[in-house]
Amino acid sequence: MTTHATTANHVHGHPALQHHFENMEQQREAGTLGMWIFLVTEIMFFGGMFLAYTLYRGLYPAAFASGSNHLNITLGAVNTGVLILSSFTMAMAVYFTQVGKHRPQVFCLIATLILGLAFLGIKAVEYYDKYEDHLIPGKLIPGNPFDPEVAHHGDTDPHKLHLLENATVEKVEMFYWIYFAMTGMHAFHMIIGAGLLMYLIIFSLRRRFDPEYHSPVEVIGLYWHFVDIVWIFLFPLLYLLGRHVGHG
Amino acid sequence: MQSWIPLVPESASTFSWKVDALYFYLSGVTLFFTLLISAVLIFFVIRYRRRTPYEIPRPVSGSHKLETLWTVIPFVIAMTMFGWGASVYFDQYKPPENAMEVYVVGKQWMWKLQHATGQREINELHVPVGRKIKLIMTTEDVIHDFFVPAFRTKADVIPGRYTTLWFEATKTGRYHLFCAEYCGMNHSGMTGSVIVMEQREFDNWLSGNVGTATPATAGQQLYQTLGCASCHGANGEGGRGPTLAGIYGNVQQLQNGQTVRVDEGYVRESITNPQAKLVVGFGPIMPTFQGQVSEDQLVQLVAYIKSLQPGGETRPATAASPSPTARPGASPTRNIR
Amino acid sequence: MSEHIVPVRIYVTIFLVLLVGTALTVWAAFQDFPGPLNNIVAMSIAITKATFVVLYFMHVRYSTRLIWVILAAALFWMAILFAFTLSDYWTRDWISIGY
Amino acid sequence: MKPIESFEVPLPPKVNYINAQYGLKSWLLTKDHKRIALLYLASITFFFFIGGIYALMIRLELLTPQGDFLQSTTYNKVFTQHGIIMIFFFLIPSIPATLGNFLIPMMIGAKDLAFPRINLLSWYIYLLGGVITIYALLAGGVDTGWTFYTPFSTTFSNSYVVATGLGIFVNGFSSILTGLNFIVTIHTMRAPGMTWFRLPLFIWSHYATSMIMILGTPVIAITILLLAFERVARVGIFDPALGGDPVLFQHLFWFYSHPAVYIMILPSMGVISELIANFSRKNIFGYSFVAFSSIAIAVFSFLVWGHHLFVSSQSVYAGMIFSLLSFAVAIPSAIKVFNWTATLYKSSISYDTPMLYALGFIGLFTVGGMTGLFLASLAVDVHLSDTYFIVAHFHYIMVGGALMGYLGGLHYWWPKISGRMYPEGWGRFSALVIFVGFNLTFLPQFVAGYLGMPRRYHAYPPEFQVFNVLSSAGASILGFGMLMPALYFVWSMRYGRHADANPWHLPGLEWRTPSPPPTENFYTTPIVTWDAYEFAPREEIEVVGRFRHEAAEPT
Repeated sequence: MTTHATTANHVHGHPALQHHFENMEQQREAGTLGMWIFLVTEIMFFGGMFLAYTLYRGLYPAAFASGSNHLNITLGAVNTGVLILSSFTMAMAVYFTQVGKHRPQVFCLIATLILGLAFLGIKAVEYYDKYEDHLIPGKLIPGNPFDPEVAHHGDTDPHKLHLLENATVEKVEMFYWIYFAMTGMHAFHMIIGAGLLMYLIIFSLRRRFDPEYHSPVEVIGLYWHFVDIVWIFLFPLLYLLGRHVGHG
Repeated sequence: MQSWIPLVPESASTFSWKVDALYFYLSGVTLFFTLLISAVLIFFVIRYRRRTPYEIPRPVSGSHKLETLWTVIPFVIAMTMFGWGASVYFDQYKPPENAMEVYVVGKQWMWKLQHATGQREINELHVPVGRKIKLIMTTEDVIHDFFVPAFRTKADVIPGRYTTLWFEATKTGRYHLFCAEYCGMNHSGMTGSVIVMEQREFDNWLSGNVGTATPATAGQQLYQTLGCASCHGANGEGGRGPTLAGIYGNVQQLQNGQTVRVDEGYVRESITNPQAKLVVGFGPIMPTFQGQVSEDQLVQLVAYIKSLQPGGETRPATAASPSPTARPGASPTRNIR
Repeated sequence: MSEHIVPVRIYVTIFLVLLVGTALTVWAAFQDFPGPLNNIVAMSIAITKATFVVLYFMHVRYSTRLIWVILAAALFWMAILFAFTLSDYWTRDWISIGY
Repeated sequence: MKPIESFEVPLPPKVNYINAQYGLKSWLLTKDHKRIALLYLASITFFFFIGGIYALMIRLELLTPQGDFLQSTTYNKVFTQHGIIMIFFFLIPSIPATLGNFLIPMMIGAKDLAFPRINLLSWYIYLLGGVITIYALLAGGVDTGWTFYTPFSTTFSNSYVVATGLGIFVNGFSSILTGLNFIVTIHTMRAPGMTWFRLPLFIWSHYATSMIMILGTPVIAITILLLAFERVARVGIFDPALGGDPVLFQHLFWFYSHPAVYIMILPSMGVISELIANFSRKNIFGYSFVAFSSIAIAVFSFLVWGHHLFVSSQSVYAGMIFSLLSFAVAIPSAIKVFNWTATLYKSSISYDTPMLYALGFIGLFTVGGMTGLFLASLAVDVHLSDTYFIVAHFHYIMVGGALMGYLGGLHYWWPKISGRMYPEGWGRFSALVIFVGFNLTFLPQFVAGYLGMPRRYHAYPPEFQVFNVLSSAGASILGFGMLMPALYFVWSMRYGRHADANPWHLPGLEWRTPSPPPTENFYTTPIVTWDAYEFAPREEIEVVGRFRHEAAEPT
């Protein structure tokens, strides 16, 4: 895997080649490997939260289903679509960079950024709904503690919390804390991703990337796909599981 | 028995010698290997010291035989340690049947204890020698740890649930009780004594200290005050909740299809978080009593429910203190001390 | 080892598969399958979708063995974290040490 | 056989990494791994002495059974801060960020780490984490113990838990980035001919360390973050009053913090492997066993965290599994000790300072490792957990192990780092003083622990005083011993004898370039044709003698 050219002479001194690498191939390999290892740390980082989710969902299934059923499944599903589309455009951006097509490359990067921001926008709408319904856990928002109105039997007001059998408001709060921790951390990663995309767009407009040097596009692409994967798991775990109980 | 500098603490429980024996085994192995390695090192360092500045010893290649040898030998020794340790541990942590029960509530920075016969103690625990004692422990605030070095046992005390610890003292005397889990400012002050007495002295002590109701009696009063009986009537009246008489120790069918054994933890959970494990056939209508009853009161309610016999009779308090010679509750006014 | 360029056709296919998967999982969520099947179906779909993203969008299918090893290691360590922690919770009731 | 001198290399160069550029800016913005290593060296030394002052305060307080020197609240802060500073800001970065940073590229024949900018960034992140933590300490300190157990840390402590947690959280990223950089560097930057089984064992152990950093640190990061939110926002994953489970925190905490012990000891084991082989001029006995035992330790270290929870109401059965696996992790450590010892057989042992540290390490690590078995053994651990036995055990690993390795390595590579020799006589003397002081400090604590003295006690029953007096006496000797290297290293930077490229006459790549090395480490990319610790010269070794003047030809 690491057989490099044996001489120190850089046969083709690409302007983007850093002094301590022997050649572009080694540099690209290091970049990709570095990002993968970073993604390993990200997996473990989210892993802690997934563990807490699994544990408490096992302990308080009814409360988690009640909390889950209150989430807006339409917005969640649309957001999943938006994120998948952005992942697709990101993959295409890498493709166009690899084959050296500059204009589609820039277009795809911009599309990815816009879709990412759209995701964040929809997420913000969802958060605001939860804020209105007093579903922000604890005293996360000072002055607006967790205090949802619980629906009585037969009441169909969607802004009220419909508790399933065996569920308590206290444990629903636990669900919402895990919901906000996970989606919040995911959104935070999206924001970082959006920043990285802006960097890519600027440098792409300056024609810094070409078929020989496109490590940044590829590496940030990996990151973007990873964030997409996290959401692929978050969507069913937070929005869907327990849905069938509410609808019977 | 004590040398100038003692190497082991006093042995005062049935675990002591077991733990000590294992400890001596481990110490022996440790000493053996430490001395072996040190001796070999010192020998090599002297024998193969550099004699001329530029000498180069002959390189050696490794030996698979040796590597296998010093992988297998430590492994075998380690497994004996594991097996031995695990079996003693299982004894230590498996609560015994028919033990005398004492309720322990830790709080920053004191131990509150109550005997099944009602005597309360703070930072002191009087127990008879030669009897199995089971502590049912919880805490009002942070994690504490009930540690009696002379008994070679300890267990964390966790808020929001019960943990248990048991021992059987073998020697009378006064032994250190420490809080071993760091619990804040006055952690090192959260100490006390366990006083092991002959059974007769203990009975005297018991009879001299009755002043409060037994936990079960106190629990009964609380049960009335909180209005529990309106749903959980003694003989099934009320009917909105399961009958509690004789429920302790049984296995109950739950709504979600699982079963649960009714132990202290389940009774406690059903008071603080009634919806968590609903017995089949009953609706989620019971309100939580979390925050309305203190840990002490919870302990009393648990003790009361444990004491309920089928048919609504309260088990006599002596049942929780099964020594035939014990006369708890007798002459509550007489104070021998 | 030079890099492999994945054809556009594959990207489009994967994209469509992901969209279908999303629709499928939403549909499945409202069906009342017996036992824990709902969870299993939802998780299987999520794992499938994630696998497609990893293999094609992230080019792992065409990557060196090292990348496979790294990915496997990450999943293995996640499994350790889950299995050992949950093993405590699963077996706590087996012997009543309190709780 | 030719004397090793024959592969003596270049004359002291006029331009090296230290004098290549001048000015504060050239240091603060450097991307040279060697300069970054020195930045780290300065900062961890600073934190080491802060942690050391706390240690002395602890020992002063414990001289008498009554709590008369410090108030209990102060004492609680002192031991907490001692732990946090020493663990997160000294031990974890100690060897990797200084010696590892300096030597990994040189040992594998690279010009720098794979990501020099990330390397510099990791130092700034470390510094930021340090500044936040220092702020927390100055603002009022933290009294939760370095373990931050909930619900004390979330609900009951009145100290600066969030700020300290933030400092540790930030610092964690420095650790992650260092580990990431090392792994990528070792995979992609090796010089031609430097195959995996030609790598010095120092590299193997750093690879294993980096694995732990990568896989473990993120978990503590999210745990601390959740804890901070819990404290600020009153939400509860860990708070029993809100439906959470405090034991979950302990699981997540120890998932990182047990392997973190191996972040501290593995690099030290790497250093010791170097010292043992090089100062006895012999190839290490069972190279591949020592190499793979590092990886095995890294993997096993993640399977044993539950032995910290034997008395925490963890399931009895989970306890047994964790106990079994904890015994398993002892095996690779034992393999290392036996192989080091076997290496010395029929070798040529010098008594230079680094070797004294290495020999001391083997002895102390054996005691530390073997006493670990007491704690892996369920029944004995029930008695010993949270007593001074634990304190003694982990100090044998962390001070007797990690710190000894660090000091040994620092002496060994000091000529390469600074271009000067340290005073050998002082070096040997201080090694001796540290060894004696250390044992006097911590041996009595084993006994006190088995007698039942609980840790983190500010006042204690008088029967434990004799052990504490011994311990405090030892600590003052130890503290004195630690001051000496700090002083003579600084002294030697100006007054020490000039070191030549290969003062110890060794075959490793880092000795085949001038002392101090040039900015890109080697004048030309070396081509490796020899195994690690290949002392008996094969004809290829002579190639090296010429490489300063002409590029080595590819083979």
